[in-house]
Amino acid sequence: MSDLDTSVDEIQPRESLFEAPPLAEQERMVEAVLFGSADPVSIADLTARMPHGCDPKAAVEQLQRRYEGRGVRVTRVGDAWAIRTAPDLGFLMQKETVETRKLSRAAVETLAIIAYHQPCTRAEIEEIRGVSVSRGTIDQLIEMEWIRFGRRRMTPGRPVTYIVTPNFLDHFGLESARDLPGLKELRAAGLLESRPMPEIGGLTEEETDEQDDLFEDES
Amino acid sequence: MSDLDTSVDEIQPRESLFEAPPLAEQERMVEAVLFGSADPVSIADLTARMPHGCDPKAAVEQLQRRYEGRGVRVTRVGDAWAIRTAPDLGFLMQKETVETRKLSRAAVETLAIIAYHQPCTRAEIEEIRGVSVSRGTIDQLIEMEWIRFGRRRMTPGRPVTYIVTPNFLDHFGLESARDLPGLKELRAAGLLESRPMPEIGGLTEEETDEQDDLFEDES
Amino acid sequence: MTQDDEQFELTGVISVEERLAAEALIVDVDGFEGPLDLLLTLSRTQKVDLRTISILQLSYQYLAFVEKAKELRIELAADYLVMAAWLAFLKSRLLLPPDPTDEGPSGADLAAHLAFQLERLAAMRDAAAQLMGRDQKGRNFFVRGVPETMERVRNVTYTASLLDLMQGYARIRTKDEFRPFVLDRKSILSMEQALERMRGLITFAGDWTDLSSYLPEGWELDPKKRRSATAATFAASLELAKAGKIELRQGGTFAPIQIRSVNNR
Repeated sequence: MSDLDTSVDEIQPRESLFEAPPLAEQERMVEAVLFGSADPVSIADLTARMPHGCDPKAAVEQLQRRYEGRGVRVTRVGDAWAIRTAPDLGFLMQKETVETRKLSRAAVETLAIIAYHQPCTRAEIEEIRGVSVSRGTIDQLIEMEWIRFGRRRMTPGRPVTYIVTPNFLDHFGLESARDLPGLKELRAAGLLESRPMPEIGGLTEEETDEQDDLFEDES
Repeated sequence: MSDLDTSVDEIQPRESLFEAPPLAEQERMVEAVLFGSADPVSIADLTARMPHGCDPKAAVEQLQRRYEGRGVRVTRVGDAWAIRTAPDLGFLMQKETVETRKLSRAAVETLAIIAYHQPCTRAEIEEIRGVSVSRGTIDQLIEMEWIRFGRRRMTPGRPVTYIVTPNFLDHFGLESARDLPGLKELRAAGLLESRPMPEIGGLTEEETDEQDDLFEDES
Repeated sequence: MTQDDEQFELTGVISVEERLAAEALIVDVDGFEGPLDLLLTLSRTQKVDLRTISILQLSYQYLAFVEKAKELRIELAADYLVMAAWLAFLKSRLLLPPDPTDEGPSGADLAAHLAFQLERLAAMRDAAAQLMGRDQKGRNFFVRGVPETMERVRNVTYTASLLDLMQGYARIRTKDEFRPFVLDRKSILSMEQALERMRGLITFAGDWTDLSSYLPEGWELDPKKRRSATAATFAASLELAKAGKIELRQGGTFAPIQIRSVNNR
């Protein structure tokens, strides 16, 4: 307990009128808020809700440890946090199962390509799949709020790019897009590079580097 | 039913089908079910859901003790059980008492025009929408801090212009207003409500280009 | 791409087994998502790692597939044929000794790129499968069943999604494209216009008058306009007759149609 008090002190070097509640109390607060919300709650949102001087990040991390191995757990989604049931208990929850529209193979692949190559243009998706992407596919993924428009690519035509959303991360239980399964291996194998076809004419090379920094800006 | 049996097997591979999981495990199960259910869950319901031989009543009581003094608690509702926020923390929930309402169509359209054409005068908005823009609509958007006054147009009457704010970009997850997709891309993504007649297809692409030029001018 | 002699010989003739496999594929041609997908499936028959696959052999397999489809008179989509042409080109590059004066990429470069594409597609397939195999919200793990009912008293926030915004904009910008009831074409007279015109004129038509005299001025000169105006005026006259305003008569087949106002009779 004295540990906790110290950390509160650090945040609030005694100058504020009301002292922040002890960390244990902050943890209770975070617990109540996360339990109360179906969507992930951002640290900023927690800060706004909790009394002045609180450290929601420390509290949420402590809460996360507390719930380790329990029937529900505290999970991170981007810079937000949520409580979700433990996946191994899914079998108990059949009543709660939501029937999701079955995604077509094209939609699943398109989603994966966007997730692993983001930000990713439609042309790149088509290049990888070797077929054109139907409008319905992108539309469906946008509607499901799994992908959204990213910033435009600074190449001729300034094409829009697609990126995955926090909703996507939440749905698949990912902390961030970096945690996509096998991402590192794929990158190491060079399979996430955009490598243009060697042109018979010979005008190539330029576009190769562009894609490398993919996940960099997110950090 | 066979599903349930399988999962029981997974949980405790050594024991017979009819031997119940340890109480700690049952407690986890109750926790997940109470968390995920929309309604309070009765003991009978828990018994039906949990593997054969479980003692939900004991598990629920143990869970209740575990949550004593926490941010949420296990409470009895009639003959059923539920997880509820600790009453003393209700104030945390109230912060979230912002009612979100869909922006009116007029406001959405006005906002869209400003975003796509900024800086943009009221007369220009009216010209594009084909109807007059009420003072209230503009005021609302300003109050929401999604648009603000830009510099005056150097034309007769020096009309004020409107531009979008960083707040706007933040809300819509855009880096800049230039990232907004053009008409062609909206159509490609299937976002146009109806499809134009094929003959006019050519005409709209020109419009898209114009669109791009508009942003070019500003930079 | 390596192409040692062994593979070279192997690929010269296509085994019965491969032919059968190719035929089985054809039956299922609708199930493929484009030539790359087909190539990937064909490559599986080589039973080697994609990195060591023989692109030459794969080209033979693909071309055999396309041949077979032709024999069976199965219409292949254009992109399958484009790929076939490209593979035929690639095949010749791989088989012929490199021409030192040729500056373009070598056959090996092109083959390597195709191998890369196949490997990348396969990798994305795996990734997609892994992704979908993950625990999913609403299927394996669940959110709070009773999200706290937040008292909705405080300030009202208006919100709109990017989708709303874009759809709103698209709606405005394409508004002009959807005017199904407006006829912009100059040489069309609508029935409403003709009716309007006739209503004005009909009171003066005490006696039987040729319908053709009711055409708007100048419209009888241009055949296109005349046709439209005649049809519209005739339709309008039927409308007026139905309303009891005029009478219609025609002396015989193809004789001029005449009208007169009912009031003046």
